[in-house]
Amino acid sequence: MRKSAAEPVTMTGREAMRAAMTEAMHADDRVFLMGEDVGRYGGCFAVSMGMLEEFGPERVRDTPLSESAFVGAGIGAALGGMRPIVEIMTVNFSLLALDQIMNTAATLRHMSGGQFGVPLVIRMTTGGGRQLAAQHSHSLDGWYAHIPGLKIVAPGTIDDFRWMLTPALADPDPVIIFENGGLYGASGEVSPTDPGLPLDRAVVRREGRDLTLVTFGGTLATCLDAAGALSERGIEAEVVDLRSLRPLDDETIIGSVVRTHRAVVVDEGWRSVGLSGEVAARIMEQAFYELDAPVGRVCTAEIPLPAAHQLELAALPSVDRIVDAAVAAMD
Amino acid sequence: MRKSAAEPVTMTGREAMRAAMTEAMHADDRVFLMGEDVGRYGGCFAVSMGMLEEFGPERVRDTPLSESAFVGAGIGAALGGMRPIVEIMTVNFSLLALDQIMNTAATLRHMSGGQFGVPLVIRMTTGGGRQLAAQHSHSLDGWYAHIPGLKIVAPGTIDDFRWMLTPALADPDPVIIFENGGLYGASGEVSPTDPGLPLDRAVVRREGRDLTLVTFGGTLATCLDAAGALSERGIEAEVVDLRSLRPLDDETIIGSVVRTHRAVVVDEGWRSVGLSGEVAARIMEQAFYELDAPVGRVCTAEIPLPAAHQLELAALPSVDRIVDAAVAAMD
Amino acid sequence: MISLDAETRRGLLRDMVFVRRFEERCAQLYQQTKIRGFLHLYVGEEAIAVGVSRLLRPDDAAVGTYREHGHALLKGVSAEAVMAEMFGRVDGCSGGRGGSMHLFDAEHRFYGGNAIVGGGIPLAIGLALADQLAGRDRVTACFFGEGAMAEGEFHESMNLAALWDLPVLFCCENNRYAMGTALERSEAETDLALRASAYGMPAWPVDGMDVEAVSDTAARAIASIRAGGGPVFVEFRTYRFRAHSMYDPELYRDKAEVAEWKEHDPILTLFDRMVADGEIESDALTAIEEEVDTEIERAVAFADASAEEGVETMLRHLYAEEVGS
Amino acid sequence: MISLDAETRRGLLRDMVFVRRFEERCAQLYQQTKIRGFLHLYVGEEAIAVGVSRLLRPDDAAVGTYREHGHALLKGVSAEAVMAEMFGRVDGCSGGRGGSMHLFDAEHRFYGGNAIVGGGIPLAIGLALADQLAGRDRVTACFFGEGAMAEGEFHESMNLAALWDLPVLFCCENNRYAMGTALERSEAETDLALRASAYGMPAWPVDGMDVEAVSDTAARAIASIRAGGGPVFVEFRTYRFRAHSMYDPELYRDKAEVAEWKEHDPILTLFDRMVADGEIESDALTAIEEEVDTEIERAVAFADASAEEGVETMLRHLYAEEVGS
Ligand SMILES: Cc1ncc(C[n+]2csc(CCOP(=O)(O)OP(=O)(O)O)c2C)c(N)n1
Ligand SMILES: Cc1ncc(C[n+]2csc(CCOP(=O)(O)OP(=O)(O)O)c2C)c(N)n1
Ligand SMILES: [Mg+2]
Ligand SMILES: [Mg+2]
Repeated sequence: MRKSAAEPVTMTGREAMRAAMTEAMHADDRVFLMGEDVGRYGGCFAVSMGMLEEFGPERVRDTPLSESAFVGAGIGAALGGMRPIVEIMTVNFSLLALDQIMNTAATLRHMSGGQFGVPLVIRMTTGGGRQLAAQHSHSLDGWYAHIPGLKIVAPGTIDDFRWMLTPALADPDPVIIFENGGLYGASGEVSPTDPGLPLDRAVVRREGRDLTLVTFGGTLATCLDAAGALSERGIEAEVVDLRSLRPLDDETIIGSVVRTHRAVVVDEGWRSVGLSGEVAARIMEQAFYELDAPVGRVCTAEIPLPAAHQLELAALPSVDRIVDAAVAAMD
Repeated sequence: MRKSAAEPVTMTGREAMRAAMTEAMHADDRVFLMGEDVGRYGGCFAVSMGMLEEFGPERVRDTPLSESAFVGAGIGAALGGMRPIVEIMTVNFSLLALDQIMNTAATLRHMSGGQFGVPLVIRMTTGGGRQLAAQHSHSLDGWYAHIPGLKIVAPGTIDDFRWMLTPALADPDPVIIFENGGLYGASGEVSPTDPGLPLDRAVVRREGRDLTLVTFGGTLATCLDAAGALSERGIEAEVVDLRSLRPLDDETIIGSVVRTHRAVVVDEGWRSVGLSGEVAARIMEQAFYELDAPVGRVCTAEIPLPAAHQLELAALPSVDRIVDAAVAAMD
Repeated sequence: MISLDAETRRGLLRDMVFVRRFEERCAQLYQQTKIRGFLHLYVGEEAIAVGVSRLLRPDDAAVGTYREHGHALLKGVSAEAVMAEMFGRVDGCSGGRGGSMHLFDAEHRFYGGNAIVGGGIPLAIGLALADQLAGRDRVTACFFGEGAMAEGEFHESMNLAALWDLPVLFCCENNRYAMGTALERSEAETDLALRASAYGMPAWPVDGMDVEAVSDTAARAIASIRAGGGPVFVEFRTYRFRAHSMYDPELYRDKAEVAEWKEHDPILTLFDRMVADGEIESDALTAIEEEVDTEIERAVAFADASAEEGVETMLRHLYAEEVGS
Repeated sequence: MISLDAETRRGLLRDMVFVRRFEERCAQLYQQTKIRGFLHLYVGEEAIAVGVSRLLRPDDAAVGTYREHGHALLKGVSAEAVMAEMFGRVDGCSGGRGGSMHLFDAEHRFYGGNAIVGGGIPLAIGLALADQLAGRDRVTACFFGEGAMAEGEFHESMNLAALWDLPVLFCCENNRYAMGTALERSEAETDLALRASAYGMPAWPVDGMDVEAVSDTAARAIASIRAGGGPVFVEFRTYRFRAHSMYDPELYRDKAEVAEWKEHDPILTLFDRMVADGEIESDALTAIEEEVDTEIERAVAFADASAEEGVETMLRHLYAEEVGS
């Protein structure tokens, strides 16, 4: 990975998140990393490789397989003045910790009348596409955004893998970062210094006048590819990268739809009662009379993801499915 | 509670569910009830009062405080040929069992290629309004409807408290019944014999030409009251009781909206990434050109419900808020 | 067991009476609908919170359950603030948002007030971890009922505490019932200290109806924890004199059993001992009760006079007012 | 320990060799990208599944983890069906939807194949509960790794099994690592049988590298369970010869330790004993390997020839085809 003060450097998502955590731990000794196999193993996806050697077992803390307790311990440590980064290997296992996340982390500040904040960052891998089957392929990022008291973000670029952790750790409330597994190995340009983008801001990744593709995380690249394919057909798609799922940046979403009058939401999560419905509903609520067509949705088929490659591919959002939905939204 | 073969009887939601479970256990000895304090205590909301005496501790089984294990045990018992009814005291505690519910009960049939079904019924109390505060007042009914492989139902009438269990137990797949705590003490008419209504069918509870109120469970009565208030203002609201949250009965919802051209979704759950957005999105997808106004949403304020009475009342959907939303949708 | 001096005993007696009268007043106020929601009383179990809390430093932390009024009061939260919270008023220790099950107080390091059985235990682990990482010699006292021991969160937390030598005092309040479920029907192994010791931490049972025994045990446990000896588990054997909550017909236990346990009332046990030791007059109890009652009535008056939060600020404190720390 | 006759020993030897060769072939096929996703090999631990499974009746149930190829094969699932599942083909034992981590077979009562650590344990509890309620004398064997013992689901399930006297054989495969986390870093009490006995059920450790010791222990445990004696926990002390999965650089353990354990290879241990007892020729192993290899190649050919499910039926089996039972 090239380094330089001036120009952007190229690195993988894995390297970017490691650089972000390493920087944070050097800058603030209240910050520590805790989770299953983050230390000696180097992280189940090698994200924290080498950090144990750099910071020692106290601050790069391997935990037993006890999702509920070590997430709860992260909440308690945050209450105790630390700035923990708790890694849950994958979102699939986070269900075991959901009581602590929803009933404690998300409620504490409000129900204590503002006395107790939980400055905790929880990182977890999300997404399918690697033939890991039903229990290892959930995309619950949007589903988590239902919970008041949490902030939910999902980096879709390597630059965000590198720089989203900073505002997340600076935030006095619990922030969950959903890291799409497919992006750990992907390379991208990273600004050498903190671009200072707010945690809750969506970003237009590609401009276009004909329709808006709203997406985030793992499907951002797919949408950009789809936008390229659409442009060959003369359809100029604007691509909005949500970045933050809770809160949602209505202003950026609506601002784009008001220009394009058409939208398709692309979400790797399941469709029913997911993020795609929420975004569609908000567009209708805030830009109904601007819409020339109903908001389209491209999501993962509503099944547990199968191991068989061809089935999984067919179940996930693809360039073809996005293009079809966009074309349908055009007439 | 009056009994008679011919005419309807009046009973409470509590009595209705007890009658349903009692009947089911007499009819099929594979059926048993398992959960915290369902036996000697009589159920935390007195729903199973007396059933221990009638069926004994094997079939009305008190469990330790181990939500994940006894829900998982229900799944296993279903695989083993039984027809368990597992009671989770309230939805708030079900988060502790969500791994078993989403990763096992919901996935097993599909990921085993159709070999293993899970004919399990899970009952849980849901809803707020009783000043039980942040950790005892969740309404996650709609949120659960995100999960493929589950069927989610929520009775809103005493008749459904009495008769929804029958098709739920007959269903070869896992069914979760969300029972709004406010309805246990409410009285209503119950048909003396099984009306045979399918589990997944929505029902129009009140007809009206001007707009459609889509709701379920605890807010059904509120919507009917609101419809009464609206009619005094000359607005005739149709009230659709979803009954089933997964699958959603699109046909009945859209059928109504196509007649009224306006809709407001009322959900005691939180708004963002909840059921209200899904229903609104489906209406847009399937009846966009029929809509005269954006679909409105009345939900619970996005905060953990406070103990203070006045705050909780203000946070929950009310007749006033529904009327305002309906009036707004009319112009 | 080192017996305590008359002065200390008098303090313990007064504290137990205070908690007892405070909660009995709460029960009345519940009937008068001044207090709503769930109300779980600690009557009969006061010796535990009293005996343990007196050995905690102000900078130590306490984590309780939904049966935590006594624990909050003894950790230093004022009776006014607790009563106002029960009333759901702005001057309550949680601003009226928490109610009976969610008493909080940052200043006195009282971390609740948790209505999820077992839910507070991982929190205690984290508080202790923060102290350990910061090199502070603080202790976190974690109170929970025996029913909580069946929960996965208890198990995972016990293992973490022992594995990492965390400064946690696990206070199991074994009142023999979890709502209507007797210990024998919720735990395969009913010797709870034995069960806890399997996590490799010191664990022993003690008579939770004898405040001096409680305090003696707590003293030894806390000293060892503060000295870096790692977590300790204590099973306090006690009994709930009243119903689980205000909605409990108590079908699961018979009156005789309750009456039998009332023979061991922690207040009378200590009082009789003090009388026998000639440390107090045999009619002194009424005087103490009257004294605490005036204080309690002040708290009730305070709560009654406290304002209700306006609905316009309902959304406040969902997130911090200004971001960046 | 009753030593087994030559015939039985030969069967055990062959089964272990079969599982070993089958999985080594899988590793090759993984390199050739015929098998994708996660692949967790059981190499070194075969004695456990082999020793336990031979004592299970066809109507007994088995629940495994994501390291369950051996368990599936020994419960009676055909090598063809398992290999086709690894390939993700329609003739796989899960129709190709489950893959390596989700082998299922209703006919042989093999309940998976669970990729959530500890997730299968409550399932075993329920299967056993169904048998108990129906008055059947069936046993459910539940396999899991030592790492799973830190999970709340393990704890809750152990308590339920002991509390309700359920016919479950808890088979803890203690290979000393949970991915890269050594037992000492995941359990405060590393004597796992001791830990389990705290739930009030019989529990003991056994050498999991000696298939005869495994089988002897399993025989006693299963007999007691089937006779209504309630659950039994056995800690099988074993070792994983290969990486956790195909993506593991194995930074957490040194080669010497691995080499040391390979000295105790369960296959060679039994083979050498048989040679010493004059029950088998010292060159007989190659013959057995060749014999099983032909069977394995048949399975590979079968899997390779099996069709891929068409995407048009992808949604099938989310729910039962026709409702009503
Ligand atoms: C996870 C969870 N399950 C169930 C409940 C309902 N509930 C509240 S208190 C209680 C009994 C707890 O008993 P124990 O832990 O012994 O404490 P005690 O009430 O006896 O002080 C139950 C089951 C809950 N609040 N949380
Ligand atoms: C709940 C959960 N947490 C984490 C993981 C990731 N994971 C898969 S296997 C494994 C190690 C399990 O170790 P052990 O139980 O000892 O079984 P072994 O792999 O050694 O056979 C982990 C952490 C998971 N699958 N499920
Ligand atoms: Mg108790
Ligand atoms: Mg292991």
